[in-house]
Amino acid sequence: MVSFLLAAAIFILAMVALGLFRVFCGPTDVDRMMAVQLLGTGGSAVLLLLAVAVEIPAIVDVALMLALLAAFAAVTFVTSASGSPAAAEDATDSR
Amino acid sequence: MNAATLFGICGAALAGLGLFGLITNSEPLRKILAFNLLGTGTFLIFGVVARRGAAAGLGGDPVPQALVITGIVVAFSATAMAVVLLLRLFEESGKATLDPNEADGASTAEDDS
Amino acid sequence: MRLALDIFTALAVAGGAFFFLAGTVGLLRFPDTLTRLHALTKADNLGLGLVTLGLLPLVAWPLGALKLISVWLFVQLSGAIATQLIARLVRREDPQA
Amino acid sequence: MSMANAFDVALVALLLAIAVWVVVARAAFSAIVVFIAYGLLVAIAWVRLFAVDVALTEAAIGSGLTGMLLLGAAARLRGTTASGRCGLTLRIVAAMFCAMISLGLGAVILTPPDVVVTLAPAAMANLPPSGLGNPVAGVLFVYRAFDTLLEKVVLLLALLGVWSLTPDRLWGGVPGPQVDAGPDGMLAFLAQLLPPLGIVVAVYMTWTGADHPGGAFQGGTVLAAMWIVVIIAGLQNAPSIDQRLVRFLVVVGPAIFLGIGLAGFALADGFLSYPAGYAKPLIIVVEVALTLSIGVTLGLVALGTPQRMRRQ
Repeated sequence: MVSFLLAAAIFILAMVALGLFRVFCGPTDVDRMMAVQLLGTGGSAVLLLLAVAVEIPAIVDVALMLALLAAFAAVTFVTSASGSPAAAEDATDSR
Repeated sequence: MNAATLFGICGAALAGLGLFGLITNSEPLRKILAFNLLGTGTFLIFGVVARRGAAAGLGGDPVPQALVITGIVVAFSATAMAVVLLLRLFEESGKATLDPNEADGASTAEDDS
Repeated sequence: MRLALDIFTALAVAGGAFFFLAGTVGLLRFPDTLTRLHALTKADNLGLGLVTLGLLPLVAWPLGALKLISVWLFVQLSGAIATQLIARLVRREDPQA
Repeated sequence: MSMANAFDVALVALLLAIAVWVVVARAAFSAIVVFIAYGLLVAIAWVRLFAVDVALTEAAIGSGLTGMLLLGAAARLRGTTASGRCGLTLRIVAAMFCAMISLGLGAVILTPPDVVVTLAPAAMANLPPSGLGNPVAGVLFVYRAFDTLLEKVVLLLALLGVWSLTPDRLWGGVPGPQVDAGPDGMLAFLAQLLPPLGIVVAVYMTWTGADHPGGAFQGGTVLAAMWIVVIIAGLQNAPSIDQRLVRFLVVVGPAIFLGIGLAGFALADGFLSYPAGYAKPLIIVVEVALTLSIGVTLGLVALGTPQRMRRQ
């Protein structure tokens, strides 16, 4: 079971890596910012698998931190990329 | 090759890369970024020391681990200081460069190294 | 019982890994930023959910399991809103997108 | 090669590739975005080195707060800096020099010392009297408490340094971005939803730090991050830096730590030692006060110098 979980972790890490390279090549900074989102989910999955595989439950806390900070990074990115928070909201009405 | 050695070599490579970026990038913000790479590389090497000192039923020696935590906080403080210095330089001179030919901004971002 | 739970874990984790694959394929193949964002967040969140589900029988009840589930809910919540913000930024910078 | 080994190899390859990307990326802004992803991966590397406390700190401070700081700076400097590089000769010389440094460090790593030096048994021996279960917390608050105290002082000095760069006309003003967003909208929604959860996580981190990985730093950093989310979403203004409450919060943690440390002269064996039987409650008091102070200080450091005066 342990090697199966680790194999799954390697697989997901490989998927994250493939995604990362696509994302880093992406034409805009927004594409790159997706990398953080990718690591928020993929990294959390890898950490959860590791936590069970190596039997250190505290690793789940790191996954929790990753999830929290992926959102934090996205918020700072959006506000700093658009100049002001009000500008970030402008697009709301255009649908 | 065990995990500790592998991450140690990774840390050594990261430290070299960070140093290279610190020297060759002329943009101050990139220098600060490279300084952080250098920092994580060094911390990883220290983490290997901790991992090799695993004893008394622990996965690693807690003393180097605690020192790395302290180091991360201090590296953040230095980064924040460097960023604020850079922003002030920009506000004063309208330029964010360390090139003495362009602006007289002696050694702003180097304060963090 | 043990065997049944192990098979459940294996199936769920493998399913989760498959959705991560699907997400990455979408990321690699889709033509523009918004569709890539769509592929990334939907497939990966489902993948994480399945991985979490598969790991549930292997962690301590009930607190460990609760923490595991809360990680997933957390990623769902923050991921959904953060992706909205990013997508709106794309829309604002390029209204044609 | 075992599965665990294969995982490590994959992780190291990914880390190195991303680090190269950070160094050679053309625009500063994209380099910083990539750096944030890099920091999250380094956290996974720390987990593989069995240093979960460090992984938490790296994820929180190394990636989260540092990334936020640099993103903000890059946005303000956008378009002003030419991404020039130095000449080819210097780059080759620098590359050779750095390769030598890396090879030297690698050689040290590859030749492990004959006698393994470890302080783990000593740290563990110090642990039971403190009542703590997490050896790293034991090192931070008992075994090497002096370092921890000084590190708080470094954090305070960083804040003083940041504030001292305030232009005269803005002294006592409000740091952080101008708030002009409405109370509704996606960002405000996130900023209303995330902080309550984040505060729960912060309390949990601080509390669990006594027996499991976590502690005042990690908790304080989460607090700082949540505070910043609220400020940049425009729900709440940053406080002006001349408020007494702000200064009190910044100082209270280190002051209590120092006070209990000095009381050690009278009541225990000396500076920063705890009276027998009271170690755990005292450490908890120090940790809670430090969490608050670290949260406020990190937040203020990340927000930078005052940008405008308070509205009268």
